[in-house]
Amino acid sequence: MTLEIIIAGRGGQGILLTGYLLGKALVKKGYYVVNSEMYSAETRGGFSRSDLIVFPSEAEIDIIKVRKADIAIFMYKDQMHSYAEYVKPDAQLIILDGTFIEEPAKPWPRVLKVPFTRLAEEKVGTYRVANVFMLGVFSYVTGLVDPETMEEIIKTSVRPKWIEINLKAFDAGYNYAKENLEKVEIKL
Amino acid sequence: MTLEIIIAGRGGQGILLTGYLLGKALVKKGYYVVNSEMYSAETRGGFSRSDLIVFPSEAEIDIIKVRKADIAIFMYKDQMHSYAEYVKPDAQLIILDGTFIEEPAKPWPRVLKVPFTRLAEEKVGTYRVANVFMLGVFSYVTGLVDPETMEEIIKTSVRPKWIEINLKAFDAGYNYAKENLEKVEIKL
Amino acid sequence: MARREFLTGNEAMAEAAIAAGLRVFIGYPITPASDLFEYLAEKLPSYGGVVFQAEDEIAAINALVGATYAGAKAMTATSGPGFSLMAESLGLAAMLEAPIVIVYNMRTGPSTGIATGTGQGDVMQSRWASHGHYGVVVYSPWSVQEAYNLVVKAFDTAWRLRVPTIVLSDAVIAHTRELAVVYEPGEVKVADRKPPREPPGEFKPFKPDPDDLVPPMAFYGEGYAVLAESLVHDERGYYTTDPENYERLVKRLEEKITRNKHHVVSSEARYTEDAETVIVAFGTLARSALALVKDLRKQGKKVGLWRPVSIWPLDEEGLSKAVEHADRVIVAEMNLGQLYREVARILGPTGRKIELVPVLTPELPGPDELLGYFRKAGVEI
Amino acid sequence: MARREFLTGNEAMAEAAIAAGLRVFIGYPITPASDLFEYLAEKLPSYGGVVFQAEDEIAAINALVGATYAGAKAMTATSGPGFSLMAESLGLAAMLEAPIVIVYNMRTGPSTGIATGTGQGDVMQSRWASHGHYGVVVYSPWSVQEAYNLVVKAFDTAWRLRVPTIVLSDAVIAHTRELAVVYEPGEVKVADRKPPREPPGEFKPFKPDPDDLVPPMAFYGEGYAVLAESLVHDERGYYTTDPENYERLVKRLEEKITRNKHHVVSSEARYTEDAETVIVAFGTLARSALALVKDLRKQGKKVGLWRPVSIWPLDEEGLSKAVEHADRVIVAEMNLGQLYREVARILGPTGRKIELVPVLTPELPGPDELLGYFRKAGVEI
Amino acid sequence: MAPRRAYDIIILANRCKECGLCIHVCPKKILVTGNKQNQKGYRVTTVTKPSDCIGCRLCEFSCPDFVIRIEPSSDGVPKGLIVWGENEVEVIKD
Amino acid sequence: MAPRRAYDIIILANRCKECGLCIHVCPKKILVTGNKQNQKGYRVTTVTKPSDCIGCRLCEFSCPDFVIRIEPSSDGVPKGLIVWGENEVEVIKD
Amino acid sequence: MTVQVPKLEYRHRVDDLLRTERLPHVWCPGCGIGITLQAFLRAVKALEAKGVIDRKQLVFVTGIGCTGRASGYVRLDGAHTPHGRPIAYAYGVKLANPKLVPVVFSGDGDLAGIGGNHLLHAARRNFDMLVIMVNNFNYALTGGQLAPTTPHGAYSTTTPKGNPERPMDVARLVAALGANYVARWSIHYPVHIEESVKRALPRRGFRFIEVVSICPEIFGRHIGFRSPVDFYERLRKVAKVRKPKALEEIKYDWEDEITLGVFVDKDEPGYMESICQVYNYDWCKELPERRWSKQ
Amino acid sequence: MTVQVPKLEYRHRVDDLLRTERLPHVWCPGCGIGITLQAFLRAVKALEAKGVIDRKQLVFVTGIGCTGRASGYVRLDGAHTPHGRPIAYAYGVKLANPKLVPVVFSGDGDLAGIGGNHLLHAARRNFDMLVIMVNNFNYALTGGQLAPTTPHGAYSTTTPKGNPERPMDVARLVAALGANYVARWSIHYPVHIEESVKRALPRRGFRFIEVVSICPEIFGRHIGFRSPVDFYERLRKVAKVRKPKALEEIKYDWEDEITLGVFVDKDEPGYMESICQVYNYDWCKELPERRWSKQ
Ligand SMILES: Cc1ncc(C[n+]2csc(CCOP(=O)(O)OP(=O)(O)O)c2C)c(N)n1
Ligand SMILES: Cc1ncc(C[n+]2csc(CCOP(=O)(O)OP(=O)(O)O)c2C)c(N)n1
Ligand code: SF4
Ligand code: SF4
Ligand code: SF4
Ligand code: SF4
Ligand code: SF4
Ligand code: SF4
Ligand SMILES: [Mg+2]
Ligand SMILES: [Mg+2]
Repeated sequence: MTLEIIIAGRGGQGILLTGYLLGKALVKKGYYVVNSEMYSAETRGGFSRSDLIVFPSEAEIDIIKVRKADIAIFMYKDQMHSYAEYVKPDAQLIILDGTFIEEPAKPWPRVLKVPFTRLAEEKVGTYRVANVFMLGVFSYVTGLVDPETMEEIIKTSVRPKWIEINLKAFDAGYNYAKENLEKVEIKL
Repeated sequence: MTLEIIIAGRGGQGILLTGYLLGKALVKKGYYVVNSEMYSAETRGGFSRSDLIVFPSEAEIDIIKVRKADIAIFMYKDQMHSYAEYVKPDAQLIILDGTFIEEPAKPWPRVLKVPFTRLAEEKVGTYRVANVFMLGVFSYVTGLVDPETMEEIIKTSVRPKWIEINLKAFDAGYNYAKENLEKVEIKL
Repeated sequence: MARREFLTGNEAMAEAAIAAGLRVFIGYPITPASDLFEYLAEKLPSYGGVVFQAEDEIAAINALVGATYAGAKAMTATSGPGFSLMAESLGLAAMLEAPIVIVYNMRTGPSTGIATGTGQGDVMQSRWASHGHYGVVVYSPWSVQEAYNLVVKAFDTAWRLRVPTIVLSDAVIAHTRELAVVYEPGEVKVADRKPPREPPGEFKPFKPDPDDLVPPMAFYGEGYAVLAESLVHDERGYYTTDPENYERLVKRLEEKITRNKHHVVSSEARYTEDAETVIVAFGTLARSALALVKDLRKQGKKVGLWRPVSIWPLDEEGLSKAVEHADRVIVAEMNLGQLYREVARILGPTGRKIELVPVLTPELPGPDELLGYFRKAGVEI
Repeated sequence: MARREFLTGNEAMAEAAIAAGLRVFIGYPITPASDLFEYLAEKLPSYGGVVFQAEDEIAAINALVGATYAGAKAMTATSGPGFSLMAESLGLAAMLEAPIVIVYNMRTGPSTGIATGTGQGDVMQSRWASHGHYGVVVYSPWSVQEAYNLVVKAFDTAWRLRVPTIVLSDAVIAHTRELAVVYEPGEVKVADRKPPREPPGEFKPFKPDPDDLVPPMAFYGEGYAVLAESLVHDERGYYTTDPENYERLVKRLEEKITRNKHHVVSSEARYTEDAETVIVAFGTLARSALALVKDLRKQGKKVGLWRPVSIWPLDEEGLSKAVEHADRVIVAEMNLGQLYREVARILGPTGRKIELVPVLTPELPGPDELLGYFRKAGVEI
Repeated sequence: MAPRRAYDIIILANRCKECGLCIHVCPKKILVTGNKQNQKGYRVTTVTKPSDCIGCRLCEFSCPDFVIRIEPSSDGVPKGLIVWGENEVEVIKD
Repeated sequence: MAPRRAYDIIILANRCKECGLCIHVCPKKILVTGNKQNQKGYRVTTVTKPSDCIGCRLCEFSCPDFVIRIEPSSDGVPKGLIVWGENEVEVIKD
Repeated sequence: MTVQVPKLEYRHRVDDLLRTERLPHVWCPGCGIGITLQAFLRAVKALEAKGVIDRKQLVFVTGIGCTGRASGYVRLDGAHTPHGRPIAYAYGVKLANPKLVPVVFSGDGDLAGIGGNHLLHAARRNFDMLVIMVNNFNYALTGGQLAPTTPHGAYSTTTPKGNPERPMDVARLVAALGANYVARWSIHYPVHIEESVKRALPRRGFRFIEVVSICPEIFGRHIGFRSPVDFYERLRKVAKVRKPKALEEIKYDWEDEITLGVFVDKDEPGYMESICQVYNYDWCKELPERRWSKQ
Repeated sequence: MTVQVPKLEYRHRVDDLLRTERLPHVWCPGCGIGITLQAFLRAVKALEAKGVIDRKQLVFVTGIGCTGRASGYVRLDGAHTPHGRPIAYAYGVKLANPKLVPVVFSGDGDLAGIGGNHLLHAARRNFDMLVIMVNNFNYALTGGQLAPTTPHGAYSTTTPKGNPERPMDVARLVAALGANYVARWSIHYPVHIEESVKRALPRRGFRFIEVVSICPEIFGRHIGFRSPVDFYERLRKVAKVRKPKALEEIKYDWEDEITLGVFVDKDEPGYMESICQVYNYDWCKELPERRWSKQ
């Protein structure tokens, strides 16, 4: 079975990097991953979306963009509404940034709302790493990628001067989840 | 019946102007004329060819270039040889510049060999108007265009400073023919 | 008043443009189109029009588009290398629905080729030179008179449909003299823009009329604050990535031509009433083909000629009608199969045999030489 | 050694070029090809290659041709507007038989269009952009891995046939990341020039080998006094207007591709063994089409997919085989019918119904949206 | 010394992009990044001490976003007017 | 005064186009348009008084057609050598 | 305190020249293009107020690039033409209707890179148009590639080890080509820009104003500036207003000085008048440039 | 007297650099292109004799035009590229094999008209190549149309009432762009042309030699000269060798003076060396320009 993940938010929230890091991590775990992007021209205020499709094998690849997501991560309200239609009604997991989203757009069964942006600012000192904080949460909750892999990916994929702060954000997210959230089993 | 005329010579001999003047004169006489050109890049030493096709009516026009000429005017040897194949074996009239051509390329029945270039130099003072001298001869011999028409055409088609000398050349040719040559009846 | 003149194709096309109301000619010299430019340089100013020599063909075509938006009938004349350079902004003209007219005198290609030779290698290019999907109209004359008529028609089409229109002529027509009936400005009928019907502020420069799909046009200086937007735009001319808008726009750019086909398509059939074999040829080659058909008729062969006058779009009905009695269609053209592809696509499903006679030479062949090319291609006739 | 990497299409194509021996990359920035250029700017110098940013795309393609004559594997990457500007000298490359490689990432057109959107509007343009009749080879990938493979293949084709070769990719592939197996230089097989076999003085730079019609190539600096002549030339490279020479040259420029088709054409058929309906699609749209085919199969419908990998020339035999059992062929593409024209021409005479599904959107549709376009086109499936 | 003129500092909030240029160029240092975000999520520039404004318009001229307009005060009272919406204007006085 | 050197004025006749530039630039005015036409019909430049030639090579350098070559005379005799064909050279001496 | 007020009062001073329904615009926070555009629009309003020009006469033509996006926001007749071609488009506008006044507003890459040949020839011909070039040292829209104006040694995405090329001093080049008016300012001098436009717009011949600007989001980040203000201040250090005595004294050096000022200010007949010396067109007497130059 | 002689002696001095089988060439009687070409070829032979260059290194690139036809006659590696593009082609040659030395030989329209943008940027970059421009005041091959170099007021087939444009002083422009070597001569100075080539060919960076020439057949006839000699003499009157102190002193005025001379002669690193400052390519040590500049 393929697993479809959609990550979306406003321009400037680091959505594309998030998708890239997650994709790389999944690849590292041996999955065949397709990671595509969409974004608008504005650096901020526009939209940004990263799709990840995890295929069981190369022979089975077909689609490039998410058709109906099994997992959806929305970092901002507007994009949640725009892309809600691309999420399965019975999606395995919905993650929302509670800083910007009050209510889920649809009555999805499993919704995890965490104020990533606020928490990142609080715990790491800058809202700019909300995305990687979220990845920490994701990593713990889903167990799809273990922290070691993710940390290695961060080290090799992020510009040197940004590595430290991102590692910090990842850890903070992971620990936050460990302390406050429950694991969710993802079928793949 | 269509009448096909080919005029050819070296670049610099004024072949294209000759075709143009003759074409205009024929048009003035009410014929439907197609006049096309071919020439090489060199200003001199190359080739130059002007085709005239006289159609009985507009409805009958088809070809643009001479298929088999009824009348051929060759002002230089090389081009006579190149284009001899485009002349009817029983062509109505062949005109050759005797200054540059000794023998006709084929055994055409009616060949008129006149040293136009030499005569132009002698009688008009410059070899450059050999072509219009030839037109004077042509006009008299064929009767296809009367001198008045031709003179009017020259006046309206040639650059002002060249009009006089060309008129002179035409007259000289016409008179030369009158004195030395016989008329040929052209079927049209 | 109508006059009969003995003109080269280039002179006739220049005259036609003047009669059609040409106000701006922007050129860059190239054989075999330079003398059209030169003729207009002599003559257009006395009609109040302006002639400008651009630094290259890219400048020329962009200036042309600007000129139409500023309200002028505008034209250029070029040949293969120049037309290739215009590719990008031919798409601009289509996108902006700018009624530019291009005289394209084909010469021998590819690349610099033979500047003084003729050719028909640019059939596909005239339709597909620019990126993205858009529409253009292309006419191709076979005589000086038709060159004249088609330039007038090109202005009519360009302004009626707001579509870049190309007259695909060739080196032979350019420099061949024939009798042509020519007119003065005001004596020929050429469409003008539809002026805006709403006041500034309400007027939308890309809002089509529902019937003909052509938007009325406001000119610069009239107070409409018109934005000629090369990006995908909505009816106001504003950039948008909305997929539905995009679909509507691109479809319309092509559909406004097909919808108004009756103004555009044209073809001529000769001896096809009973023809068992139809030769398809266009432009000057069709003259030789006609002579060949006459020869073959004299030999008792039931051969006809079909000649498209509008090349893009083709007169598909005219073609179908012309081949009604024919079981064989032969496309002769001076390339390795371009018009052929369209004819084969259109007639393929009818099961007829469609053969190609490529005529690769820098000189227009006469009927005899043309027959030689039939033989060379293994096409018996 | 072969590595598996998670790369965007642009990164993969850059890697492929390096593996194929790229020595000179000449670029001009344009979305969505700039990051390929940027990747090479980072990486190529460490392989000894040079990256140069030209003042425009016209400079880029002319420089590319010069670079191949000076002996380098050379490439550029661009999109619609840039490719349009290259039109003139694409013909130069064909005429000079210069083995240049162009990565053409399609975006939404026409004109400036939507720079960040994807598209498939350039199928015809990639074949016919320049004036005159000439030949090019065009490949189109549907995945990052295939983009990699086809860039390698493009170098092979370009140098084997001395023909400009285009990889017609799109904005989606350009920026989508997938796993791809990549190699180092020397690990992939790419044709090299055939060196001259005669000494200077005797060697003729445009004298083809009779078997493959491809002339051996002498590089600048080797003492052969090679003249790269953009005019119609004889085997020595000398300008001539001789009609027979012209015919020979132009025919060969196309025939060397068809004659060596086995090196060039390629296509993929899926679920066609018993397909009653065959969907034809290429590039990334074929991915959605594949998913749609799988859906339809699940519904018990005998539907298959045929996907050309070489777009010019098409794998006509592959196509014919794929539709063997089908009475219906549906071409879905992101334009108003371009590949469709070729398919219709090829299959028309077989009497099959050939339908077009135009998919006009700046975003790649998924299988569900694609089905929507089928409905919109009135094509039941 | 002539009495200081009073100015209205009008800020069209939804256009602001929080770039800080106005704040940087203001010779009186009376502009600051506010706490309230606009529709695009930017924290809009606001005014601290309108009465210090000398009407130099450097902020207006240096704003890339057509946000700021300086006018002689309509009512003689120096103030900041942060325009959040068509009918919603925040008035800031000293 | 040193004895005048003798030069050969070599003229490759079939390349000449009768433009007159060499004649015009020759300071000694020893070149003239000849009477004989070459293959292209041009009347080829010829030499009148080879012994006047000072070997300045202005004619050689100013000929656009690669026609003229000035060499110190091989046999000490100043002469014009009009090369009409591979094996046909017209020799002009004073 | 929040109150209800009539909205009209709270428009920007140049809002009537903007397509305000499209604001906020697409440019990044702190981008200098907006500063330049505002200065231009203020000048238009000032000239209009003085009765010198009528906004209906103006045609605002841009190329492709961040700067080129300006035509989408300006409520004037205009065009957003292909990359590098706004000057070419402007030729046609002027030739077709000489009463119009084309204003080209575009980027350094667009005008001096790919469009260099049109710039060259328009300046040489003294072709009647005003060109405003926003020089942000890079190809911004496409993501920060090398431009002809990029400082030597500077990083760009296509010269990751530093730019090996010598940059082009565009204003100086245009001055050498004989344009009637040539000035260079930086965004630190918005009033000077406005004044330059006020002087150059009602003028015959080719007029060129270069505005050295900041691109904080792309070029700025790439070369290490953390904020628009940092870039703004760094640029201010080298941007020096001077009255050079000869063109040779004009500098364009990111490490030393980027000379600002009015480099040429003369009033020779433009292209349109020179064709009027040959042909007596109807419009010759009504050329706005002719009227202006008589004032 | 006609005698039998071995033919080898009767070859032109530069015949070994010509494709003599193609002579006589296509140029008209009295055309200055041949004079220029001969001077170039003499210089090549002289440099070769001194061991400075090897003809195998040279790549002789031309554009389209009468002048562009030169590549068809020169027995060197070369190319006859599309109109306006020889400089662009030369970029690729040099980048692909830095040991080669591109020589661009083309017309004024080709290089400064349609090809202006490449000229501009190649000069700005100080790109290593030698460009020789034959300026015959018009577009000759196509029949005498206006060129950017056509004198103001002169007749051409596209300006039948006189050229309204200001001509471009190409050499001065290239000098202003910072090329390493810039000279202008006329065909009256064949030895100076040769000397210039001898100096400029073995030199790094961008080198530019303009040769003001006569086109007796097309431009000459059009403006009323009856013979090549008439045109030659008229041009001689205004073509004056001078050592200008500043670029501003260089004139290009058909009625007054066309300044001739060496305008720039310096030895700054060319483009190829500047990329070698960033990357250490194999060939960096073997750049011929580097070797020459060390001599
Ligand atoms: C023919 C063509 N080539 C390339 C592009 C891609 N492109 C768009 S904008 C741009 C450069 C913009 O730079 P500049 O003109 O300096 O404007 P800026 O974005 O810096 O304001 C490029 C290369 C294009 N649109 N068209
Ligand atoms: C793209 C393109 N446009 C136009 C032409 C036609 N053309 C050939 S040569 C030429 C001008 C030549 O002028 P110049 O470069 O001055 O060379 P000259 O003939 O004067 O030596 C032109 C316009 C062409 N070949 N290609
Ligand atoms: S007008 Fe001057 S003092 Fe007042 S807020 Fe603006 S910048 Fe500050
Ligand atoms: S300059 Fe304008 S956009 Fe920037 S912070 Fe100030 S008001 Fe906001
Ligand atoms: S070398 Fe000098 S003197 Fe001798 S013929 Fe030539 S030009 Fe006259
Ligand atoms: S210069 Fe040369 S071509 Fe001219 S006349 Fe003298 S020898 Fe003949
Ligand atoms: S990328 Fe640079 S130039 Fe473009 S809008 Fe952003 S800051 Fe301005
Ligand atoms: S046309 Fe002019 S430039 Fe061309 S070959 Fe003849 S004289 Fe020379
Ligand atoms: Mg820029
Ligand atoms: Mg010239």
